[in-house]
Amino acid sequence: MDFRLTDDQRALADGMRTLLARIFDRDALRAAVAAADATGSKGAPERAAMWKPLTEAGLFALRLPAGDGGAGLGLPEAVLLFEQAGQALLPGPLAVTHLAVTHGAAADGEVVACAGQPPGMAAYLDGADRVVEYGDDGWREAAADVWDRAAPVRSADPLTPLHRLPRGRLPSGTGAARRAAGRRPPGDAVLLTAAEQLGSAARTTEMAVEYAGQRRQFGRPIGGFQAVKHLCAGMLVRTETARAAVYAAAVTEDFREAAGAKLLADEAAVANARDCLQIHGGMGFTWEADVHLHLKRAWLRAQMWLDAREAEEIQASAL
Amino acid sequence: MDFRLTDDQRALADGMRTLLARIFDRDALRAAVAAADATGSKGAPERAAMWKPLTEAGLFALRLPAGDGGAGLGLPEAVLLFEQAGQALLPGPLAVTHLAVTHGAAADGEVVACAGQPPGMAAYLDGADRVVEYGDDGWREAAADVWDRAAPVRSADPLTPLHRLPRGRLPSGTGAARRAAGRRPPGDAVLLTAAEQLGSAARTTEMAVEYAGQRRQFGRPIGGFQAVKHLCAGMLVRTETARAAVYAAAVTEDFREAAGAKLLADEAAVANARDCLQIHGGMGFTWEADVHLHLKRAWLRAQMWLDAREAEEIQASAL
Amino acid sequence: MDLAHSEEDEAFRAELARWLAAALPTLPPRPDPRDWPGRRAYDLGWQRMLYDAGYGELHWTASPARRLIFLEETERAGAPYVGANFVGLLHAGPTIAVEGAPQQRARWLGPIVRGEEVWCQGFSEPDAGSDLAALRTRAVRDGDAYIVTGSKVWTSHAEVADWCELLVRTDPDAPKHQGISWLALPMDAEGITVRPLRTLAGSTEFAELFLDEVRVPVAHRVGAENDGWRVTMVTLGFERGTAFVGEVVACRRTLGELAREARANGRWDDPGLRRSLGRLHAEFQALWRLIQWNVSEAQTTGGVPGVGGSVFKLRYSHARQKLYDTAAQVLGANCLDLDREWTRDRLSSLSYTIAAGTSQIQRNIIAERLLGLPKDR
Amino acid sequence: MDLAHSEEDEAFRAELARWLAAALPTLPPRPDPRDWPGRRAYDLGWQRMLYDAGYGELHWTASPARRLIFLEETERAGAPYVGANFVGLLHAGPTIAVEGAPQQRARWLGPIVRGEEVWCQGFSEPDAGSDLAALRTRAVRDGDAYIVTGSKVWTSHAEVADWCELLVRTDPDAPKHQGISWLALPMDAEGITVRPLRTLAGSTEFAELFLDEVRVPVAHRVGAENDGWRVTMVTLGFERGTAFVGEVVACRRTLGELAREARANGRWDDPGLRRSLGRLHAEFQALWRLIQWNVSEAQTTGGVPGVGGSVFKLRYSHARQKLYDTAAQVLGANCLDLDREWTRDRLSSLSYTIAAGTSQIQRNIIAERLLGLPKDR
Repeated sequence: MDFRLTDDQRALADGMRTLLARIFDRDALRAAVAAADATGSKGAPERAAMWKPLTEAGLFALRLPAGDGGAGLGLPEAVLLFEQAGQALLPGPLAVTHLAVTHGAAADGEVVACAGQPPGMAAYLDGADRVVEYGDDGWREAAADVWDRAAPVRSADPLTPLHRLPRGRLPSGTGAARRAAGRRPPGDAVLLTAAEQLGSAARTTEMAVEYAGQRRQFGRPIGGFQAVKHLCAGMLVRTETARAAVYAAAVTEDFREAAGAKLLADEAAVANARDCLQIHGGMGFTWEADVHLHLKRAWLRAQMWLDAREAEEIQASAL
Repeated sequence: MDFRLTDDQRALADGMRTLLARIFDRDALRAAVAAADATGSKGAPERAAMWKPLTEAGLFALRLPAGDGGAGLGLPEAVLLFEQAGQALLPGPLAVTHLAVTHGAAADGEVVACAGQPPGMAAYLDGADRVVEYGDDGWREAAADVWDRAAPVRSADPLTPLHRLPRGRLPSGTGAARRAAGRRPPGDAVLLTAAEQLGSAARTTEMAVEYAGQRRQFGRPIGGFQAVKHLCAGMLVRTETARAAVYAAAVTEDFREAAGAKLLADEAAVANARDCLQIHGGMGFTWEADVHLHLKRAWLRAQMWLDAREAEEIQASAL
Repeated sequence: MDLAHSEEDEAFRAELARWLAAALPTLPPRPDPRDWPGRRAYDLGWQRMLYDAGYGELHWTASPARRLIFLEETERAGAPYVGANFVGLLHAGPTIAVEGAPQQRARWLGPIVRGEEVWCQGFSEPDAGSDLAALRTRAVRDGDAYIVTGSKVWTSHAEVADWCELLVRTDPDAPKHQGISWLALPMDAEGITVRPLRTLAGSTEFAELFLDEVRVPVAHRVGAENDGWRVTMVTLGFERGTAFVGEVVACRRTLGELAREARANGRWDDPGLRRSLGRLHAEFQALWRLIQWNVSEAQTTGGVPGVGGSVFKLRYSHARQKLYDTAAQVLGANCLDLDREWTRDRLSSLSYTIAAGTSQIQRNIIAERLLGLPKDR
Repeated sequence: MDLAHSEEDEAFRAELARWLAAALPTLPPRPDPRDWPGRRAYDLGWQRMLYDAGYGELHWTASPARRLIFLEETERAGAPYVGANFVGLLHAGPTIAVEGAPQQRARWLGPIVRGEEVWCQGFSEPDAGSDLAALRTRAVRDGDAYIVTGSKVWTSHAEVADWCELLVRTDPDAPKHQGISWLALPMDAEGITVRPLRTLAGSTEFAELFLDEVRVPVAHRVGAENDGWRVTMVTLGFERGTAFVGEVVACRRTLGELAREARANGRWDDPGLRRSLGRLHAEFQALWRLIQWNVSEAQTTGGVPGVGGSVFKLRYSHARQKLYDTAAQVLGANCLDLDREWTRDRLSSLSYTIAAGTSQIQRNIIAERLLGLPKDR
């Protein structure tokens, strides 16, 4: 037993970080927000600038065998990459595309949206090459008319355009219908979403600590006040506990452990973004600060695949 | 509208405080704890030293009309007295005796225990002159064999001796049976228990502030550290919010408002005792500190008449 | 302990309710939130109607009990809130009424209560947020005027305001609390630049204010020179103590709506969620009682709210955030839809634990001023 | 990221399980908690059995992975915990093993692992709790001995201990962290008074220790004179990093028992309570993974746990208090019955956020040492 990252895993995460710094730095993030703002959050991810390099870096085909054009890596490696994506607030249907490619429902290089996630909705429908859904028999193509019948929703997260699916025409294997039937969401989808939450929680911790060290009030950095210090300490504790849970679930590939990891990662991402906002004070309440982008994305992801109530019930069923 | 205490109400509360300082100061409190300790919490309240002066002060007959030997006062005045009792950790079946006298189920001067509170149990059974219960038709005498059939419980609160009532022989109008039948506990019982919780919450706030001002660590009073200051501020906020709720429910005599007041007062008493203990550090963990007596009593009262779940459901039913 | 209203107050309530029932249907349609001139005209028009009916300056002249009745009835009837008149009626007006010279009261109070002039607030600065007294906007005496240079932030309704209650530093050498003055700045003066400030909710309720050698007559100073901090504390007392009354009434209405929505979408059957709503009901009931308590206590201090306002403000701002977090549970994935009112309210509520003194500052105030614990150092 | 154990480690686990299955039934009955000599004999006897079977000094010599397996299997099998050997095996022993001179290791380590000598801890003082470095117990050099005078508090098992790991001030003029030394105090020395300290749980696990001119040979000092604070940090690292492993396993068993009780008394049907139990399951699962993480990370630092232990300690102590608050909900009014194990555990758990560094101190450590925020001043 050695829970530490291997050198290869460390190098993989570093590589992703370097790639994201190149293709999606803070300027690119704010440009994407401004563009989405101008179009009412209807923009699809910039293919040339983003999807192509991510595809080339192997984000989507990571877990396909080398013979099938993949990297032959596992869930722990995927978790490390999606954690970096969460750190950077990288937009686009990343996890869904990765899952569709992994499970043979799409070709590498396509942009894939998922009908029914968040429940009753679909994210990134415009600009997707393909729409999939998760049903009794696993991942499959969604009905062809899903584009025509979906209505745009004014999305709380400016970088995640949403459509509402018509009532009664919900893909059978997703959302409320699936839950009513007691069916489980796919464990790797749950876990990769948790990994993105983990990355966001880690990033807002960094942002809070950085701001607390710079911002001066009452003649000293606010990070010297216990009230602020202890908020930051709490953020780190949430992040590191969620990290242990998410990484372990990637190793064990246990569904229930993945559900528990998402419960903790959802909480870490939302609570850390809230604390980060509080530490930023009025500045955190502005559109120009990045804090709100983390919070809104964290709220969105907390609704994906499993919400807290469902995750808790799954845990209880283990007792 | 003037929510402030009248001069008479202020004088009444002051009088009770003075009386308690005389008949139940800290030495008396610790002596009572030591005595209960020696007998395994079996002791009844000292009649001569306590019950007589309380009776003479009108605590039990307060709300009886002057013609019936009472003071003809109302629920607000009763709340003020029971708040003082909670401050002082005054032991004995105070509220039950007051209620039994008020509603004609006992004579002033008697010591009255209640079967079924906490649910399935009876407090202060030994030494009681009379045992009552609250049923469909209000307060009434409990079955005569209640003494014989009850088994002593090792009580978490050293000053509140408990007995467990035989299963299936629960007085029909109390505890689980009453709840199953959807019947309400008496609003004044709920409210006077909340008033005791309020007094305890106010007292632990005082204790915490006092200790934080005296105890020095790292070269200064611990009350100068924000972590401690903010805990104390939170305690005051809980206390004053609960106070507004309890006092208002005494004025309106509305059952639902009393239930909401108990919800907030229970929380204030328990959370404040916890924070007080934390501020006292290791000292708060000792038997000699009074903090644990407040916490244990607060836990006990939180089980009386309405627990949090029930109180919340009652609130929800108003929506 | 008396929560009953006098016969006169109940008569006032009945008359107000009658008047509201007649007046509200005559109001023009509410303008789009982004139509600033439209909103100004709407809010001033409503204030003029109140004034004509005799309710114009009630916010700061009526008895506390009557004021509560006014806020309760107007909110219940769905009447407009103070809107653009927020600073004039609830901050600057009360301050001038208490601290202003007779000619100042005559000049400024009338236009506020008659719905003729809009005020905004110029307190916070980019580097003076929680540490408000560290403000650096300079006012240098030049004959019968101050020359003011600096910048302000979080100025609401600045784009349509006629006046700004402005805190400036008149003595840069004095200890920070002792060199501040309170000025009434005419917003049409030369040298003022207003830049809208966009919040995370996407709206531009606020602005940044840049002041470049703006002349303000010395006669526009309220209170003595360098005594502005004390004057400010009076204003903040009003802000923290009573500015939230209407909002608590609104929160209680929201709770009822949440319960209806939860019953409609089936989530009411989840006892965890149902009990959360029940707990919030007890919470806002208690907050309403706490307002009545504070307002009654303020009678002892001549109507000026005390630091007890910090107790209310702290509890209320967290309760309101909890309310919208619970609303999100009721909505499920629909909480991601910005066209749901509660989603927008949830975003706005993120400022409650920051604006008008962060929760951390409120806890300091409570610990130091109410509990007597040592000051931060 | 590898959570699988090596074949050798799995063989170790299997062998240990076999041994436990055979050994546990041969243990004498557990003595009454108030029977101190009985408890000493029982705990030392169990340690001797472990020693004879080759598991004696595993706590501080085996690989982290093997140690986790040991703690997991013994707890699962319901074996006794370290008991009176707590300080010897988990604090003083590891410290001497790392910091002691060869003859010190030879003198003290053997009797600890063979179950012959009991140690207690003399760190905290009445006026030096969170501010441990402010300790005032004086040690004045007199030839080849120190003369020690002062008092200690929260000394566990003092009544039956042979040795006490004692922090003393050897240089009263140095800055507070630089005048401390670490001594091994023989508990039979003259001038020692032990007074039992009763906790709110009613038990007397702890004692106060009064030292009146007690002679301690200079040879009993571990580490250099005045270098005791550094030595202490090593001890506290062990305490915070790894002392709770067995307890987490025990908490997970408790959760299972709570679920059984809730199913039996019907409260399992309350989704709010059921989900609270579910959340605790995720919480303790994550805490177990966090232990594995910290233990793996410690390999980088030669087995000495880092300040990451504070992250675990903070989260764990609150989770465990939450566990017993939830137990009280499962019990209902029965949570008032001291004969219910969880009621007693709930009382004991009140110390978790205080002992071994309060939660406030842990947050300071995390903020200052892990996040680099400014020190308190």
